[in-house]
Amino acid sequence: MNHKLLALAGALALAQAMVHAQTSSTDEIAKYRQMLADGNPAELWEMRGEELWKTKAGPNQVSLERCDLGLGPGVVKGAYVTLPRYFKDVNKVMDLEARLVYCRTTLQGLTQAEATQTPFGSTAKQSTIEALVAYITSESRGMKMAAPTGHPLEKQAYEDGKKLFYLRGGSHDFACATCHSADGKRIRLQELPNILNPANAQMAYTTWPAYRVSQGEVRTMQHRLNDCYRQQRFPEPVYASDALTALTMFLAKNAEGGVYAAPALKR
Amino acid sequence: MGNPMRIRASLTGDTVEVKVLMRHDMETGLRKDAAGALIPALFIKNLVAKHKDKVVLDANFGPSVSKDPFLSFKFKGGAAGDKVSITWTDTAGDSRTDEASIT
Amino acid sequence: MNQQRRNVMRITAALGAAFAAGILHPRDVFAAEWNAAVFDAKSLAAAVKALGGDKFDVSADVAIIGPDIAENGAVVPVSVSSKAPGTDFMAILVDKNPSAMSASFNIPPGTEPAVTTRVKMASTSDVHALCRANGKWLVASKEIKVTLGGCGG
Amino acid sequence: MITKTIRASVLALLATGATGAAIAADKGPTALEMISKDFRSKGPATLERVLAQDEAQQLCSAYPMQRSAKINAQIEASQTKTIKYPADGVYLGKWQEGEKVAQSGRGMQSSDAVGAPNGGNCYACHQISKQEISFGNIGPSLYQYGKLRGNSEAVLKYTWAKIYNAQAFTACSNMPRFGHNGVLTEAQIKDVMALLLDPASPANQ
Repeated sequence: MNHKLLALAGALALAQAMVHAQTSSTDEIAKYRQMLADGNPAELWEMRGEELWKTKAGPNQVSLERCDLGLGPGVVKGAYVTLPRYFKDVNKVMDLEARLVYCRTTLQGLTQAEATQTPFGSTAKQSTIEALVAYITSESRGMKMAAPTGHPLEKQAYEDGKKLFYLRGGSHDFACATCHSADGKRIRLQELPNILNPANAQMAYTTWPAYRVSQGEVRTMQHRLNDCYRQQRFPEPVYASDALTALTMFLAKNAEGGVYAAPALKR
Repeated sequence: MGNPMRIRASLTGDTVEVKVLMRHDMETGLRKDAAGALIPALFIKNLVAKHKDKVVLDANFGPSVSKDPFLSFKFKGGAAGDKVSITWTDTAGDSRTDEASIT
Repeated sequence: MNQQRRNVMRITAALGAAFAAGILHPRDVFAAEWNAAVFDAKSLAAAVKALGGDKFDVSADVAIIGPDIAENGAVVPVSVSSKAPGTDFMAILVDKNPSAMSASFNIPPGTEPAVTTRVKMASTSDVHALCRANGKWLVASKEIKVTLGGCGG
Repeated sequence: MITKTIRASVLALLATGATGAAIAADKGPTALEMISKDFRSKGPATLERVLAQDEAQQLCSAYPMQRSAKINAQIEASQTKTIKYPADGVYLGKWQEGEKVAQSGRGMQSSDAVGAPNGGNCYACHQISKQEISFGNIGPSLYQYGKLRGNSEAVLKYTWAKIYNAQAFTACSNMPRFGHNGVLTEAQIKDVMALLLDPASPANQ
């Protein structure tokens, strides 16, 4: 009896010590991130994106400076924190990446295929989209997240996004909610934001896009969601599709009031 | 060649702090592409920082400096408005120079 | 015996042997040219040798700052600095990388012997700050752990 | 056909006033309609696999956060029936192989090769051995799992069943149904069992 109790007490003490060791690991990783905060290579993408925004391109040889991101033609400042939103000209809700495709096809005259080409860049092939998104989002830094849900289609997009968030399926029974609906959870040492907790949702949403040090590229929200779905063992989302706009709306609304702080830097 | 650098040079007291971000892949020569073929080494090997015409830092990099390199250092003797220029040269002989004013 | 002291002994022993065997020759480390022998060196000792150093010491005047744990070995922030008078050369070396030398800096008068950059690390390793001050070679070292993480491949 | 029947039974449950926080019905597309329209099969991650939701997946999607005791009991009963114990009666394989399965997160992702071996990715959610400090906490710590429980027949059968189909014990558990969904082979489950229960396994040191 006593032996068993002692063994159990020993095991508990050991478990406690190990929890302690892991807490210090996550603290150290926080320090690591702090050391990288100054001098984010994403600034290089922001610079290139601003250049691309102002450069005449496409068959129509016009810049994107007349693109309406929701605050009027050419207004970039503060546009991102009000996306996704309803656009009257297309009678639907669009997120930033869907809207950019729209502007590049309608203003610059690119085909849909051209405007969605290389959404995710690589060493061999830089992405125009990632640079444009880095520039546009950087122009909302310091502002509060305020995705609107006043229009019925905006509300509907939010509800559709919520349905996707909870959808369980595939070989592993995973939903977004499997990893992102409880506080204080981690995969390995990677902390998982609880999207149902406003503080977590804000922290997560306001730090995308991000320069991913593991990839050496700036990645957009769409890339983040694609990679979530990949790990969820789901098929691949179509770039700038309605489903992803809906899910993005769900995330953006949950992050309402958070101070936008991207492009950020992540592992 | 290459994308522009991001250079910040800020004066505090009599010291100028320079922070530079360079867009460069810094290929080690040890990485493989999707097809399994080795990607040849291609990295910045030299960087020279000048304040007006005076060299304030002369660096050599190996392939193990991170992709999109960041460098910060401090020197004395600069004044607001002075130009700081940075030149890098990579193993293929490509080179790029950018400059910024001290603020 | 602490880790740092063990390192000192290991380094000193290796260098001593190289020196005794007459392998080490002082060389001009200020050649602006990129020195392949330095960047191909497989260890701190070999790199110092290639730089033309004769002996060196672990010194409290040299500091190396980095994270205890790096979330990703592709980008590890490292700062090196020296309080030793006459510091005119600094370098960052990663012990367990295929080649140890990451970056070296010539420090002209007027420039502070303090630089920050980011290096790749193949695995958990000692990282060294190597300085030359008034002709003396000084070293400070720190172990940085590299973790992997995330779900799936 | 099968999916239709299940769908009908789920709808019946929804209609019979099952309590719990169900996703509200609305005018928009269903989640599966959105997947069907805006997702594309890639590698082993196919549209068909996601669209073929079974009863547990449908109910857990409809009632993600909480369910009535009745729904939970229904799921747990149907999932219990799926459990297949090892034909040869041998429950423990090699812990060394189990450790590899626990470390690997590969398999069934759109980036993986079709037919490539699957990992169990146990460390993503569980602590197991003290050597591995990079472990998650979505599931409970399994450190000293065997040391604390022994390996009686009852412990062997329970552990096997839990890995095979966790929803037999906890409806809508976050844990994949490794055996039932064919994520791990019988041999792989034996190896993971050994990792948890073999006294020589690092998990029990």
